[in-house]
Amino acid sequence: MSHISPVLWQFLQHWLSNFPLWPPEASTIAPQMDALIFFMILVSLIGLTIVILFIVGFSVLYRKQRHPVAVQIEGSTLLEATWTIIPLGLFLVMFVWGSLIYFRVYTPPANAMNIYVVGKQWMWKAEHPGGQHEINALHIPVGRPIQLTLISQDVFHSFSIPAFRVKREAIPGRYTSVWFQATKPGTYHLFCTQYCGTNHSAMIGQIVAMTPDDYKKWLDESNSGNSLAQNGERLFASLSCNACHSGRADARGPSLANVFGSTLTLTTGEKVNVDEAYLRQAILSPSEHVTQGYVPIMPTYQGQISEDGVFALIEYIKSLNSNYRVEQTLTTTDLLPESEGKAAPATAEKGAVKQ
Amino acid sequence: MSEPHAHDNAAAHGEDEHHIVSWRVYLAIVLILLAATGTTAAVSYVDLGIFNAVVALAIGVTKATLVVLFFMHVKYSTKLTKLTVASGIFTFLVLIGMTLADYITRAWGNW
Amino acid sequence: MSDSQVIVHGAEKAGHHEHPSYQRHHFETTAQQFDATNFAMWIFLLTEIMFFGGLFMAYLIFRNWYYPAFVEGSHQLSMFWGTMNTTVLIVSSFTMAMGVWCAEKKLKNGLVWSLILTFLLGLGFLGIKSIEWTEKVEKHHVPGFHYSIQAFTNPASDPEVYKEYHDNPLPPDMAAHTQVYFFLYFAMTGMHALHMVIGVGILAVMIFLARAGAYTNGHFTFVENFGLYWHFVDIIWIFLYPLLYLISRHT
Amino acid sequence: MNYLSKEKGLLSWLLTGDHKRIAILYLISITFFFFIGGALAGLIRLELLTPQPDLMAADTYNKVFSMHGIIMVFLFLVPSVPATIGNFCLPMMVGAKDLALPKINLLSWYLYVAAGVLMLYTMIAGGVDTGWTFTTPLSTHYLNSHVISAGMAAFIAGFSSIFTGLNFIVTTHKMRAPGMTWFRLPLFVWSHYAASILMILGTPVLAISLVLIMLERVAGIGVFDPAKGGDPLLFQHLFWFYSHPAVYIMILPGMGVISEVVSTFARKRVFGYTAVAFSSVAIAVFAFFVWEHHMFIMGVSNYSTLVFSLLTMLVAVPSAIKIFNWTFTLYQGSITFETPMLYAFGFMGLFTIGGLTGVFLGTTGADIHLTETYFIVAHFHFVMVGGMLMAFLSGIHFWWPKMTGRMYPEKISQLAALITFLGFNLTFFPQFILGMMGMPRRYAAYPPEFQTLNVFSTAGATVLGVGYLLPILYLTWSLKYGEIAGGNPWQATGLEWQTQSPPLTENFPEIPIMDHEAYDYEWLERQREKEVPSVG
Ligand code: HEA
Ligand code: HEA
Ligand code: HEC
Ligand code: CUA
Ligand SMILES: [Cu+2]
Repeated sequence: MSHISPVLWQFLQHWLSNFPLWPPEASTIAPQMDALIFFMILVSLIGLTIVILFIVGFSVLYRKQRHPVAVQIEGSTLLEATWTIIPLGLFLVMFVWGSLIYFRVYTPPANAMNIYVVGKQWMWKAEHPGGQHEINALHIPVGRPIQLTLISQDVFHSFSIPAFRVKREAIPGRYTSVWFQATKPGTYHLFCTQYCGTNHSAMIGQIVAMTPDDYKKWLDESNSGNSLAQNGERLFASLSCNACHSGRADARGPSLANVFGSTLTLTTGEKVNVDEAYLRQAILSPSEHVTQGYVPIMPTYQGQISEDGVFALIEYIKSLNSNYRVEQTLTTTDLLPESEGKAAPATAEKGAVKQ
Repeated sequence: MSEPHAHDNAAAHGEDEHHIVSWRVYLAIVLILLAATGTTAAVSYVDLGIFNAVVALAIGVTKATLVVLFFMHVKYSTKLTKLTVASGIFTFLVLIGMTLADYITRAWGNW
Repeated sequence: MSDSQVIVHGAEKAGHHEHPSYQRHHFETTAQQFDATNFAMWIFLLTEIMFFGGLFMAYLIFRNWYYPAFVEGSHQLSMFWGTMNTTVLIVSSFTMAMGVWCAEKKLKNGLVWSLILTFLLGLGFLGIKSIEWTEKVEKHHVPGFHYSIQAFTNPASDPEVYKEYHDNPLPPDMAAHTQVYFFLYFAMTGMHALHMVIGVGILAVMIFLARAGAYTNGHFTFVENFGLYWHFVDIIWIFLYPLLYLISRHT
Repeated sequence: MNYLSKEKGLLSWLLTGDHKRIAILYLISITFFFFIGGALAGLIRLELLTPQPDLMAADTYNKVFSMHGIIMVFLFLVPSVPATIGNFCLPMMVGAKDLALPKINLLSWYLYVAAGVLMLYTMIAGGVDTGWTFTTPLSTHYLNSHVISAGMAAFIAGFSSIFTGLNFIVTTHKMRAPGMTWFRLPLFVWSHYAASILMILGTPVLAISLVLIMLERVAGIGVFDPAKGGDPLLFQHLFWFYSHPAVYIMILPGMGVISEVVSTFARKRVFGYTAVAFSSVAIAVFAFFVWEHHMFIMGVSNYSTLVFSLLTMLVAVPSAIKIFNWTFTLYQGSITFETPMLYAFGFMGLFTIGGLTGVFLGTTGADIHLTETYFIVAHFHFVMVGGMLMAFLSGIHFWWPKMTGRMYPEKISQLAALITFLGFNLTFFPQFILGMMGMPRRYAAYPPEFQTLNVFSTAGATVLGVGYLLPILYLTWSLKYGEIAGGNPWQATGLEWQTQSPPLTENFPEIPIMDHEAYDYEWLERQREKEVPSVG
């Protein structure tokens, strides 16, 4: 009892003041989503009312006292057709409408600003292109489409922002993405909505939508000194990627300048678009798709780079429009600390035995 | 059928009046099966590209069909048995086909 | 609510005519009994199709993803023993079919001998399977237990296989995926072998019962249904053989 | 002399082949597990009374809801109607002496018991926290709880349900009495037939995916773990290939009960018999084509969601057809409102809500917002508890006189039905709103603004618990003190009612001939006029 009564007290206190029934609408997609949901609620209410009216009506009209002898009726094809076709039609409307929204949520516009998000047990880590990173929080400007590129380092997680009506699962081993455009500055819930183990319910955070000015201020304050691409560049050097991808004519690996967004032909003859997902694959399991004209000598970096590191590398490769930077790095490699510069990829046997 | 009898074809296909397949059929089938095994093993040494898998599976399906039809007597069984076999294969194909619908179309477009 | 009248119209008068001793009480005729149990066996085989179906699904996905690993994994299997086993199993299916035939014809000795042959062939299959598995254990190709990818990153280290296929070395990350191949190999052949073990066990009992004349009195349902099971297990192997053994054997 | 009194002693029960006795064994065991699952639900609701995880740590909470889900689904709801009422009535309804394979039937119960014991062991040994969906790679590589024994329990329970389904299919095909054509079968048999198809074709796929999970845990390799080259979505595909059809395994038998009950208490043939029969089969067929709607946001191909979403819309239609047909069965009927009928009304209303919210989730766009929130929790409790559990209670009351020969007390049972209905709505309706607000499921702690609705929900669960305890009490009471029921207390038309209560061991004194259509109340009248004088 002693446990219950403060609860009751608390409850009464919050009874009227703190009792929201609908989440805030804070993104461009939210009103569209709500329109669909309202439509479905309306249809459901009408359908439910019809069913209940019939049940209650018939129960009153044909209760035994009033209607002692039942009239046997076989059925009615007309009625049967009615209640097949009308619900089907309504469901199909929902299907089309829903699919339109679905594709809208999962097709980012070309001009979206990309933020990388890594989920791991039990936190969210966001990497802004400028090198700012944050944990269990995401600062974004309103009025600008933001694309999230998500990945998980261990199990399934799900990045959910109810106020924006968007959600996307962060799955291990593969990038997923979602986009949104916030409309109202404010602080909103961020939930992990896919059960991911013990502290699943603690894997929550805040989405802080800010005016563009505030956002700029925030960016400057949280600057860590290096942009994501610069971090990638350091990694590129310290993992000796530039040993092969030097961009020089005698290099063992292909030049990576402008490779992002291009179309490559593989040794199998297949053509692939180079996007973030492809770059990740190329780094972590290079032998699964070998570019035409090259042999699969690139070692795997699986287990040696964290997902954040991969993001940095990708951002770096995306930023390469010439090999000038690579060659610069090449000449400065000697300046890097001894241990880092020599970090040669471990032999694969070791990696396999570990499993 | 003024007096409908409910046991599906029970009278016609009971143990009493069972269709007995001649042993010669069995012998013929087993010889075909062995020959097919030899063929499929031999073909795997020839480079047919993607058709290696196709041929191997085609031979496998043929062999399985023969076993089902003759060793398992489906050729001589009731419609119900045939339907049962068909529904098993159908559901298996649903599992494969609908799952592949996801895997194959993942590469479409760039998400 | 106390009217307990019983409104039932008899199909046949109670007491019935004589039934053979093997007819279960709740069936009206032996034909019905045969039909029902036979149909039940088929339904059971349906569940088996779906059971193995899941494994085939997994196989299909990974074979497409890690084709080179599957090729070299497959090269590690012995063509000789694989083909041998296929032959053994097909012949055992034949002897089983003959067993059913003998039961139908009420040929007791024929039945007993067919069952014994089937039994021996089944044991033979399992024997060969265990030879193959032992080899995998020795070569450290059992996933999860001291797995070694040496034979794939450096095929020449396994001269016997290398002599035949001259495989190119796999890059280490692809070589690691041979584990997936061998996992599926063990899962599929293991599940199959489990079915064989059950089958062989039942056969052993059947041989004794057959010698006592249990199936040659006109009631051969059990033999027939067991035959269905045995043939089904054979069919699974008919697919396992090309899928696991025959991946790109040409050099 | 009847099936209960024919033989005495525990052994005569444990070795019985009689479908009616096995049904009773099942009834006792699933009730036991329902109350364990219910107690766990009570713990869930208590914990969620406050936003902080103060009653139990997150870890414990995860175990509690996982075991609640696993027990309720695999050990209660899947076998609930089919293994008890179905086992009891189906052979009688088709006019057979027993199911086709009595030994397999008994084996099915023993497998169920083995699964139950293993599950209890899992609980005592420390529990499992995978959620009932066993999501990989969480379940295979990241948890230290008793995943293997829980998986094994679900695996074995699966085989128990396969054997039940197998028996029903064979019995329906091969054991029908003379004159019992397919379209004279009660709709109860049709819906069990449809559910059985799902059991035999779906469950093996669950079995193999559980086997792979166990192997993966033992050997530490990955077909499902991407870090080791596996594919976690493959597991999702295999699991939901079973578990979507499984939700229809969990509702179709209940729909069969509703058909019987509504027809009996409206004293009318079910409106559109063939439409209802075929919609059961249609549900069974379409059920295999929609599983991906559980994976819409999991990174499956966007194009494939179109196919699966469309098919989800199609599979919803047959359910709508059924609801309307039951409604119109009332039209021109002569309706009475005994307890089974009250539960049936509850079913119709609540299942409609649950089903329609299912359509929300099947709509890809709305699913983005609603998935993995309390909206889903509300959806599936509306269909499973508001739907199937109501149908189960309806059926138990309806066939109680047949099973035991005694009537239950009518007034108090009507009260219980009412309490259940109100408690149910109070428990689960607020969860729709919570879900709309975005409250994630499987959360031990939640933001404070969700508390009010959660308190409602917990309060409702308490009422609901009372609603479920009452039947246990008065039904047990009625075993001894209930009024003697007689053969056909409801004046229903099914063959099972045309024999004594409780029935003989072989059901009928002689095999019946079906010489009239199903739900032929005029035939029943004629029989009464003919036979009443002759029965003292
Ligand atoms: C008994 C169990 C049961 C039943 C019958 C159903 C029935 C349905 N379910 Fe449900 N479902 C579950 C149990 C069940 N479900 C469970 C347990 C989960 C969660 C699993 C987990 O993740 O843990 C789930 C989850 C679930 C999801 C996944 C959500 C997600 O993870 O994102 C979806 C998505 O499509 C869905 C859809 C449906 C649909 C369309 C139906 C349809 O069959 C419903 C059809 C019925 C009707 C449509 C009602 C009748 C209609 C009328 C009377 C017409 C009214 C009139 C007009 C429209 C005019 N369900
Ligand atoms: C058949 C299926 C079934 C049934 C009947 C129920 C019944 C109930 N369920 Fe359950 N539930 C599921 C299937 C079911 N549930 C599933 C599959 C999940 C998902 C699990 C997962 O996420 O993996 C779930 C999850 C789930 C959650 C979400 C947990 C979360 O996501 O964090 C909640 C929360 O409210 C809940 C509540 C309830 C309640 C209040 C009842 C009530 O209806 C129960 C009422 C019954 C009682 C209260 C028992 C009465 C008796 C007593 C109280 C006596 C005491 C007992 C003893 C002394 C032994 N359930
Ligand atoms: C031993 C030499 C070597 C090293 C070291 C190396 N690569 Fe490569 N890389 C290659 C070769 C050869 C290819 C082309 C064949 C292929 O696709 O596997 C390649 C391909 C790629 C590609 C695919 C693009 C294309 O044009 O094919 C990317 C991206 C890439 N490497 C990035 C990296 C990164 C990042 C690193 C360091 C972390 C790295 N590489 C280290 C040799 C190397
Ligand atoms: Cu991460 Cu839940
Ligand atoms: Cu579903």
